[in-house]
Amino acid sequence: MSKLLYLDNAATTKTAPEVVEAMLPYFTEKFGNPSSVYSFAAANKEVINQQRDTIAEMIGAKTNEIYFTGGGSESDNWALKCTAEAYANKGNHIITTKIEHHAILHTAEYLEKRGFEITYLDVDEDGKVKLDDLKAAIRPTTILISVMFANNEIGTIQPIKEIGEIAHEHGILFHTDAVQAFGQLPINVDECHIDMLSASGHKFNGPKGIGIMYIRTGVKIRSFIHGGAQERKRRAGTENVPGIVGIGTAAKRAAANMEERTAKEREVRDYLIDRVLNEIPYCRLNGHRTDRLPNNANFSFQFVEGESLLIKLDMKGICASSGSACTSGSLDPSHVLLAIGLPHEIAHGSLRLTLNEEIEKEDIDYVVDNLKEIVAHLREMSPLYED
Amino acid sequence: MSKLLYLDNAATTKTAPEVVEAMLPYFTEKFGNPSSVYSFAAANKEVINQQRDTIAEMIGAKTNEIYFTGGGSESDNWALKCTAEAYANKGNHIITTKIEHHAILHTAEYLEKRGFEITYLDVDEDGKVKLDDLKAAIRPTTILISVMFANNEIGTIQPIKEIGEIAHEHGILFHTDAVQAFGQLPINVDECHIDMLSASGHKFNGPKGIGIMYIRTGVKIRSFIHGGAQERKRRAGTENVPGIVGIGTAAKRAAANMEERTAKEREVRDYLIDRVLNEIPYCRLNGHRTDRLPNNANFSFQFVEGESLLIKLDMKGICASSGSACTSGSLDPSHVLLAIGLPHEIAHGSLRLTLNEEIEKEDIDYVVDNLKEIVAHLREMSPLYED
Amino acid sequence: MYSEKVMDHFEHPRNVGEIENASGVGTVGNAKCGDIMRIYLDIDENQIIRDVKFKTFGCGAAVATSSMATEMVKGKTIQEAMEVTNKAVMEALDGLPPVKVHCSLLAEEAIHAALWDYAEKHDIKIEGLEKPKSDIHEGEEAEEEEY
Amino acid sequence: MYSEKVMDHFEHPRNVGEIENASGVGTVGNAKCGDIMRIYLDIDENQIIRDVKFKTFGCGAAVATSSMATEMVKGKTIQEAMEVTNKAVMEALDGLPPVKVHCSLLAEEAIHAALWDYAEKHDIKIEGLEKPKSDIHEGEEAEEEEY
Ligand SMILES: Cc1ncc(COP(=O)(O)O)c(C=O)c1O
Ligand SMILES: Cc1ncc(COP(=O)(O)O)c(C=O)c1O
Ligand code: FES
Ligand code: FES
Repeated sequence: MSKLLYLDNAATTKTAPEVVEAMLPYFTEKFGNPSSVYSFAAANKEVINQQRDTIAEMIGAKTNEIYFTGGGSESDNWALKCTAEAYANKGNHIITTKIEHHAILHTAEYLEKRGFEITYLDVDEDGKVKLDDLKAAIRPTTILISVMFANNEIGTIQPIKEIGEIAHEHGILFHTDAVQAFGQLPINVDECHIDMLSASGHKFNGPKGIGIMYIRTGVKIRSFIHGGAQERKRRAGTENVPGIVGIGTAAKRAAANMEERTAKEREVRDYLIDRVLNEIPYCRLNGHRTDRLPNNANFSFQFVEGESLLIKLDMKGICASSGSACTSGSLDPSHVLLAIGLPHEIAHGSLRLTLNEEIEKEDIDYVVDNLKEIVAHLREMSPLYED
Repeated sequence: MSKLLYLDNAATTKTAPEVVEAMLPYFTEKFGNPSSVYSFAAANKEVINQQRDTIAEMIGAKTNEIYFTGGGSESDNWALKCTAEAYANKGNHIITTKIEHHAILHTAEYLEKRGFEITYLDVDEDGKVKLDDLKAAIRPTTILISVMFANNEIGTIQPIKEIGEIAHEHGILFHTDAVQAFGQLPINVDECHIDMLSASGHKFNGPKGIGIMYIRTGVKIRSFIHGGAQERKRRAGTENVPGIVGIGTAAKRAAANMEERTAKEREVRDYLIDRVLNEIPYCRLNGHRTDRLPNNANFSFQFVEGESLLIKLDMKGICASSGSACTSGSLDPSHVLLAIGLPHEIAHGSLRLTLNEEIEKEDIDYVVDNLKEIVAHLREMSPLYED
Repeated sequence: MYSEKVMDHFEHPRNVGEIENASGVGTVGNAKCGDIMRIYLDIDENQIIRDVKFKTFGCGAAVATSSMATEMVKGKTIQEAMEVTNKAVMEALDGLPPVKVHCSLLAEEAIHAALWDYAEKHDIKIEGLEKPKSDIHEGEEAEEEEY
Repeated sequence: MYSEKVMDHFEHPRNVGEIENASGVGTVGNAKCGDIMRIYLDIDENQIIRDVKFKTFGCGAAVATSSMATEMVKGKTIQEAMEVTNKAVMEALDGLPPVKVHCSLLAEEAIHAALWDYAEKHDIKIEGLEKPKSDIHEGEEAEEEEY
């Protein structure tokens, strides 16, 4: 296949060449264990803290409030399970939403089996949490509110500041899964009263297998992974120095060009959205029209099944994803699309296109032209479609 | 510093250049998320399974019994916590040893706080588990025996096969922390009746931040990290493709030259041990003389404190480690050295030198010559030493 | 994830379409994934399947198995068509990923449903054919839950 | 992890050794880490510390603080020596890592213990000096447990 248009940057991103460049010396030269006494390795401790600095600064946190984990899922598990554990004497109720990533939802379900009570908030048709619902859900036993910063499927950005304020007023801890938002949107943990935050390197041109956890000073959660004294005794395991250098370098890079990058993405995204909505019938945009991730477009095409659509796009060199996630081991239609009120068979025909800064309008033209044909072709094959 | 002799390969190893080479394409070219439908990324699923194959073959396991984690500590946490959880209805007793890595010990302590009963077996003066003690410790409620394959400090190899047989006869699950043994010693999970096994990439010239967990078919433990459907729904999180390729390549490499590599290491190690014991007074070798990791030597020098020794060695370009671990956040002397019966102040003066295949006898001469001087110098400064 | 044969049938599906005044039509839905398939049969007086068409709202495996299944029953007698099981179709396609085994059931069941429709219309009984369920639930499948 | 000054004093420790017939000798052990330090003082009739020597079984920070502390009390009066706190020594060394703060207490306490020994031998009272404990336990320290 000659052409390759990668439009699945919400699934993962290319590690930026300068990020790889920055990581390389830490594999074969400065490979020492940062906990060592000898200077060759101990210098890596300093290097790690520099990355912590970069990340702390980006979100208005203090250096020692940043911890490195093995990814976004680990951060999410840590936040939920260890808060539940540490604050169990205060209460057993946790509030989250129906549209969280599975790293939150399945962890919450796990906690339910262990005696915790979870409220899964509904969202409106744009995918936003309703603040009144949130307030009404709060109980004296509520110990944690966990609401994602922005949704990975439909891109909707939550009213995080308002949610943080409500949590703060009630003295409830507030965690946000910012895996999709980090590096794409400005985040300030103080302004938004965020107590814990998850992020994942590979979503912003950093490496896979490395994540971030912000924990506000004073939050008393303990280790999720027990063992050595790394990460101020809160996350055991020999530090993944190349990974940490990679995520730090990627964070710095994302922060540096955030404004211009996302401005361009927004423009190209809006061009994509307009063309698709204008030119393909029986089609809708999922997620909020403006309060959405700069690089996210998510459509539903009636009478069309998602996987078939993806394979056809793949044949044209277009990498995209669907809410149906047939192949990732689950056949259920996206819980997010169902939560915003889509019927089963429409949720099935959804398409997520997530851009990066390199995608131009000409690329979008190529995508839309092909998409039109493919959708028409699949509809012809569909027993649901009567033209 | 011109000379650099890295003799701390038990702490971490250099990532082999060919391992980095193998990883590189997966950062910037084949960076796709393996769960994706499009061919560009879906091919990575196959790549991951090839690594699983390599590792499975090395330890006599089946491909789908191999899982990838974020490191040795995560594997250890998973094995203990999730076995405890899954088999709690069978019993609440776990047997381990006093000389495990903290990733096991601190996890066991955590479980103790949550109602599990843990027996920490003593070891003999060589650091070996006494099989009679093990048998005597077994209760009707014992659900797990976790004994490390080989010790990270003193290098002693445990009678794993005999322990496995005992576990098997009693219908008790057997986990072994093989983080130090994997790639250094032949391992066969069937012969040794191993049900679960932990390993960590960076200990055998693979990358940091990636680990292995072997789980025998039929062992019913669930996810430690909940979320997406990766790793047959048992370990969530976007697969760390470069890390997995790295650990697979490193495993293949370690398996390929294991015999000749360890034969050379053993010879050089024995040369080191002989010279030190012969030429430095008030000195002892810790760990079993022959049943020890091929690259491990561990000495105690009376009247000498470990950190000072390490800094002096560092000044000569020699990277080594001590049991005292002053700098890794804990000031206690090594629990392993105390467990083999060393008094506090002698445990304090221990030195671990762990070789790799590149270390030659001339290097050892340089080390021993310097060591003699340094030990003499520190003893002169010591209030405990009356010459 | 799919074999070359599957991809070929997905890319160039055989027998897509409808048959007007078909001898039998069957529509089934898969409760597992929500996908839907409809089969049209044109059966002559010798009970030979002269023509067959399908429409499918479903994944790649569903499209490919529809295509292959229709190829396999075309020109066959009803009794021969009854032997075109989902297993046979999968084999003809060089296999399917475990998570996609259920998709191949759609094709089998859709053919059965169309045959049932034909039998009812002509008031005959086809040996081995049971009344189709509108939704397919299947028992065992290579679920990865059993470790 | 250590400042250049610490490394300098560790590499070239000043005043290592013993003083025969010292005016005062103090030995203290650190309960936290098991390390031990001994200070020898030679004090003249004007209560001026004419000479000072030390021996230390301890980490890099312990050696460096011993060295620096002995430098700081040498030539001083007893009262001046009393002002050489572990804080002052740490500052003179351009700081210590948090986990090493306790090491600097060894030096302070060893000097106090030697002064106490001197005071007992000469039957005098030194203002502000308390009977030394043989083991130092300290209260607050930059423990990383408080997040
Ligand atoms: C025996 C043993 N177990 C577990 C670990 C933990 O592995 P990691 O630091 O890669 O998480 C180590 C090394 O640190 C080890 O030596
Ligand atoms: C919103 C959100 N949370 C959590 C995760 C999990 O991150 P990771 O796969 O890096 O563990 C993802 C991505 O997969 C995500 O999009
Ligand atoms: S997933 Fe529905 S038919 Fe294949
Ligand atoms: S660690 Fe013991 S004196 Fe520093």
